[in-house]
Amino acid sequence: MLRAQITRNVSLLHARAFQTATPLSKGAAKVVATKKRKQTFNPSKGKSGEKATRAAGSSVKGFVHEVSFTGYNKGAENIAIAALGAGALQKGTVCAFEGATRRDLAHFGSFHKLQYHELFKNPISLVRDETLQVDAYVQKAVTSPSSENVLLVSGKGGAGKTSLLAQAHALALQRAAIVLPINNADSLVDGSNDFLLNTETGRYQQPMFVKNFLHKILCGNKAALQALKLSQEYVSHYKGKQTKYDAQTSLYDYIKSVRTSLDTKNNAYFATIIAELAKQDQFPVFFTVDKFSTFTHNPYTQYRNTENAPIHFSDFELPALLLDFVSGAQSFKRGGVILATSDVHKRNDTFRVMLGEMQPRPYVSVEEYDPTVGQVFLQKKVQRLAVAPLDLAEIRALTQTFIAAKVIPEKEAEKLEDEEAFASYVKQKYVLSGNGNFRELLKSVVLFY
Amino acid sequence: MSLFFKSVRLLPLVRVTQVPARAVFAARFQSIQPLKAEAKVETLEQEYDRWIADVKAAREIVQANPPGLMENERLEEAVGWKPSEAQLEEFEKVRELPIPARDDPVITHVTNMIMKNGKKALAEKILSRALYMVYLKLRKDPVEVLKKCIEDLAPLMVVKSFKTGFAKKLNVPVPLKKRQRQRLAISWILEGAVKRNSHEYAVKLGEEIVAVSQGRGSGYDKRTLIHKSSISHRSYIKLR
Amino acid sequence: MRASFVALARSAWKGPHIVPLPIADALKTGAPIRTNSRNCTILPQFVGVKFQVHNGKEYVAFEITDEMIGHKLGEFAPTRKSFKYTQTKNK
Amino acid sequence: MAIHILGKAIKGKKPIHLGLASTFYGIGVGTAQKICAKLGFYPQMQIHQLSENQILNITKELSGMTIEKQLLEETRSNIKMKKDIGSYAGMRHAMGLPVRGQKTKNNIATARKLNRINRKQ
Repeated sequence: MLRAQITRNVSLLHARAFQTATPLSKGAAKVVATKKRKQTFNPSKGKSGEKATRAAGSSVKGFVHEVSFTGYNKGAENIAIAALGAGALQKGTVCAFEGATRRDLAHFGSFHKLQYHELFKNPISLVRDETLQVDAYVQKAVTSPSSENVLLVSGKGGAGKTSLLAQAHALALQRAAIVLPINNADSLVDGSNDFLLNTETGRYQQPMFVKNFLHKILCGNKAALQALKLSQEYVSHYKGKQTKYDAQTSLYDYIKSVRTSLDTKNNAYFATIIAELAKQDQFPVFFTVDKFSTFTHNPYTQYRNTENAPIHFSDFELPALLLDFVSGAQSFKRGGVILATSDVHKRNDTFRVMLGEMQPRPYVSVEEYDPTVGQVFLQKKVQRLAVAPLDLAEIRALTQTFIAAKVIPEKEAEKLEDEEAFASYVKQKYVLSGNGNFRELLKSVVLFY
Repeated sequence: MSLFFKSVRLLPLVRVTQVPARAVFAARFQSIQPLKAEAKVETLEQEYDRWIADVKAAREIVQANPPGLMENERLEEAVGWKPSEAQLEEFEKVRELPIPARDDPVITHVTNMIMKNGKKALAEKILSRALYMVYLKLRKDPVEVLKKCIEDLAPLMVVKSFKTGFAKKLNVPVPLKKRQRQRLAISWILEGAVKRNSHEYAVKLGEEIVAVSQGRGSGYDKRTLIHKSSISHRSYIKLR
Repeated sequence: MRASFVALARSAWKGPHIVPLPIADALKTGAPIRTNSRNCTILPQFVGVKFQVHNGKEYVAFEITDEMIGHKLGEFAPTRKSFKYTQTKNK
Repeated sequence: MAIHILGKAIKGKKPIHLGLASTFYGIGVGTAQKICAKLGFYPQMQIHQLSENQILNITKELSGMTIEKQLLEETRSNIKMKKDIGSYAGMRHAMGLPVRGQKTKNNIATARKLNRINRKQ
């Protein structure tokens, strides 16, 4: 037995050794002789003074960044998927964002990291009941004032709220609407942008955020904004220079010019842009906010005033404007406001009042119930849309797309063919379906090893 | 993924071998009333007698059915539940459906070698992220890629030194078993990954696996070194 | 003396802890005041008075200066003696 | 890129309040946040984003406070005063032992390190 093993291995060894015989490098010998060092995941620790020799050509990014922003989708399998909204929406079909829609949505930031879009050539999305509802909502909103069309999307973490918002963007763009997307309301209040007190309005401005926001609006709605003309003359002052914009200037040119000359001392132009959009009747306008529940989570921002007291979010211009559009104090002539909640935020009284689950209790702290937000949702009739877990047919449709794109290996795909076994499998909690959760389903397919 | 299979294994279908002897004679013990303060000595003695008799009876049951040998019917009787035919059938069907369960021996081996301080969940996360990166870069089944890498990289023999009893040592090439070969290959991949340039280990590992699959890993040098020394010592191999 | 120590140690409405002592006499005659009340707060009127404060065994003598105001009398009469090793018992 | 404030270098990548707190003796995170709020810096602003003017403003704020050498000297003089009037606390400082009634059977490393007449920073 042993003899047979030795002879076999030795003969193999000869074959191998000659195939890969390369001159022995110094580095290899050194590595063999390295001391045993302390076990740790952190490369900076336990190195025993020796600095790691860095291999060339590798990335310095972390997993999330590497996976999301390296363009791995270019290597993906070509599969035939219809574009979203090409023809009538059919429930249970998987669609793709393609061409101009995809480009605009990318500008809006509708595709988020860790949504595993790199698996496919184009980002895909599933047409669900909720999509049809949003479609009907957009259809209606295109013809009525935005104050009548406030939609609140809620649901568990990973249920597909953000994906639904991306679909809403696409559906709105297809109806030649202008979209104003705030895809992370957290960044308005977490202190990551600069702020400045506007002494005229008594509210704080956020020039850096506004500048980026205008950039998104410009890139994503180019055609519509180019077709819009200013309703009146404007004069901007920047570094002692005066610029006049007459009534024939397109809104696109106006925003572009004003955005680049945004002075930290004066970004009041933003108000004029919103006013222009509110005045016109040519295009419907949709204001969308993801993670809107950040305002209910903690009404006080991370920002502090000169007395070192935290500032309420409604003291900031953009959040206040947002609240105006939700309450109907301001309104676009045609269009709507779409808000999506986030699961990471607290389910306090404000949150539940916003969802229409309860009436406010009188004697609770501001952290628990903040009337600024609460009153708006108590007085305003808001359409509420709860995103449901995926059902069997939907999981089947997604799984088939994964199989077609060879995301699920063929070997495994065979096992999923039997319909009955598949159904039974999906029923199991946390197995394939992730209990009907979009994110868990993706994870179970992608990170299953 | 594996949670489901764990839970299925926990079901009292076929695998349970322990006898819950306690369950069998629990009913007898229920007959014993708690002692009252005014109880007479005779009744106390009667209680003792009954108790000893119970213990004897229980001992007989256990001796007749030693633990571990009791049949499943007895257990089902005690638990009071039996799976239906349909349930058994469904179980058989679903059991054959491990969408990649973590029961692959190679994957388990790699996970265990990545693991530090018993943090298995972290090791699993690192490996699955690394394999996802391999999939994205190569668009092939990453598990197969990893297995092939390990197979390619693994040395066939190592030189071991034996004491002869005199002054001299004998360096004899020794064949490696499959798991030993695997272990060396994995450790070289992990070492190569540490030297890469990212702040996240999963990314480094993914890149290293891709490099090894393309024949670029630093482990190949080590393998060649070992193989060369094996060849140079081949005269010491004793073929009995 | 930092004000906060006084403020933190005792409620403000109580004022300082006062023990009836013959301060006026002592100032006149210059005779030391022998006392056992170690917890008596030193007031501004005490400055210049000589005290003999009990430390549990004997009376420690010291004179009150400006900087001592706000402290307690006991702080200036240590109660413990540091241990010193001696070769013989007779020493 | 480091920025120099009152002759001390602070790493550019640090948030301002943490940079100030870790650099100056006598300034903690709370005090640093107060300074930032007063001067209108946003919470996640970093040291390298400071303009010349803003650095001057920080310097102005800091120079009005008792920090660094000044604070250390004040502390030392307080301890010395206690020793000079012959109080118990001063005596314990001189002996390098705990001042506020802690036990000394074991664990008095901090007291040994800090409780001196000429206290170190």
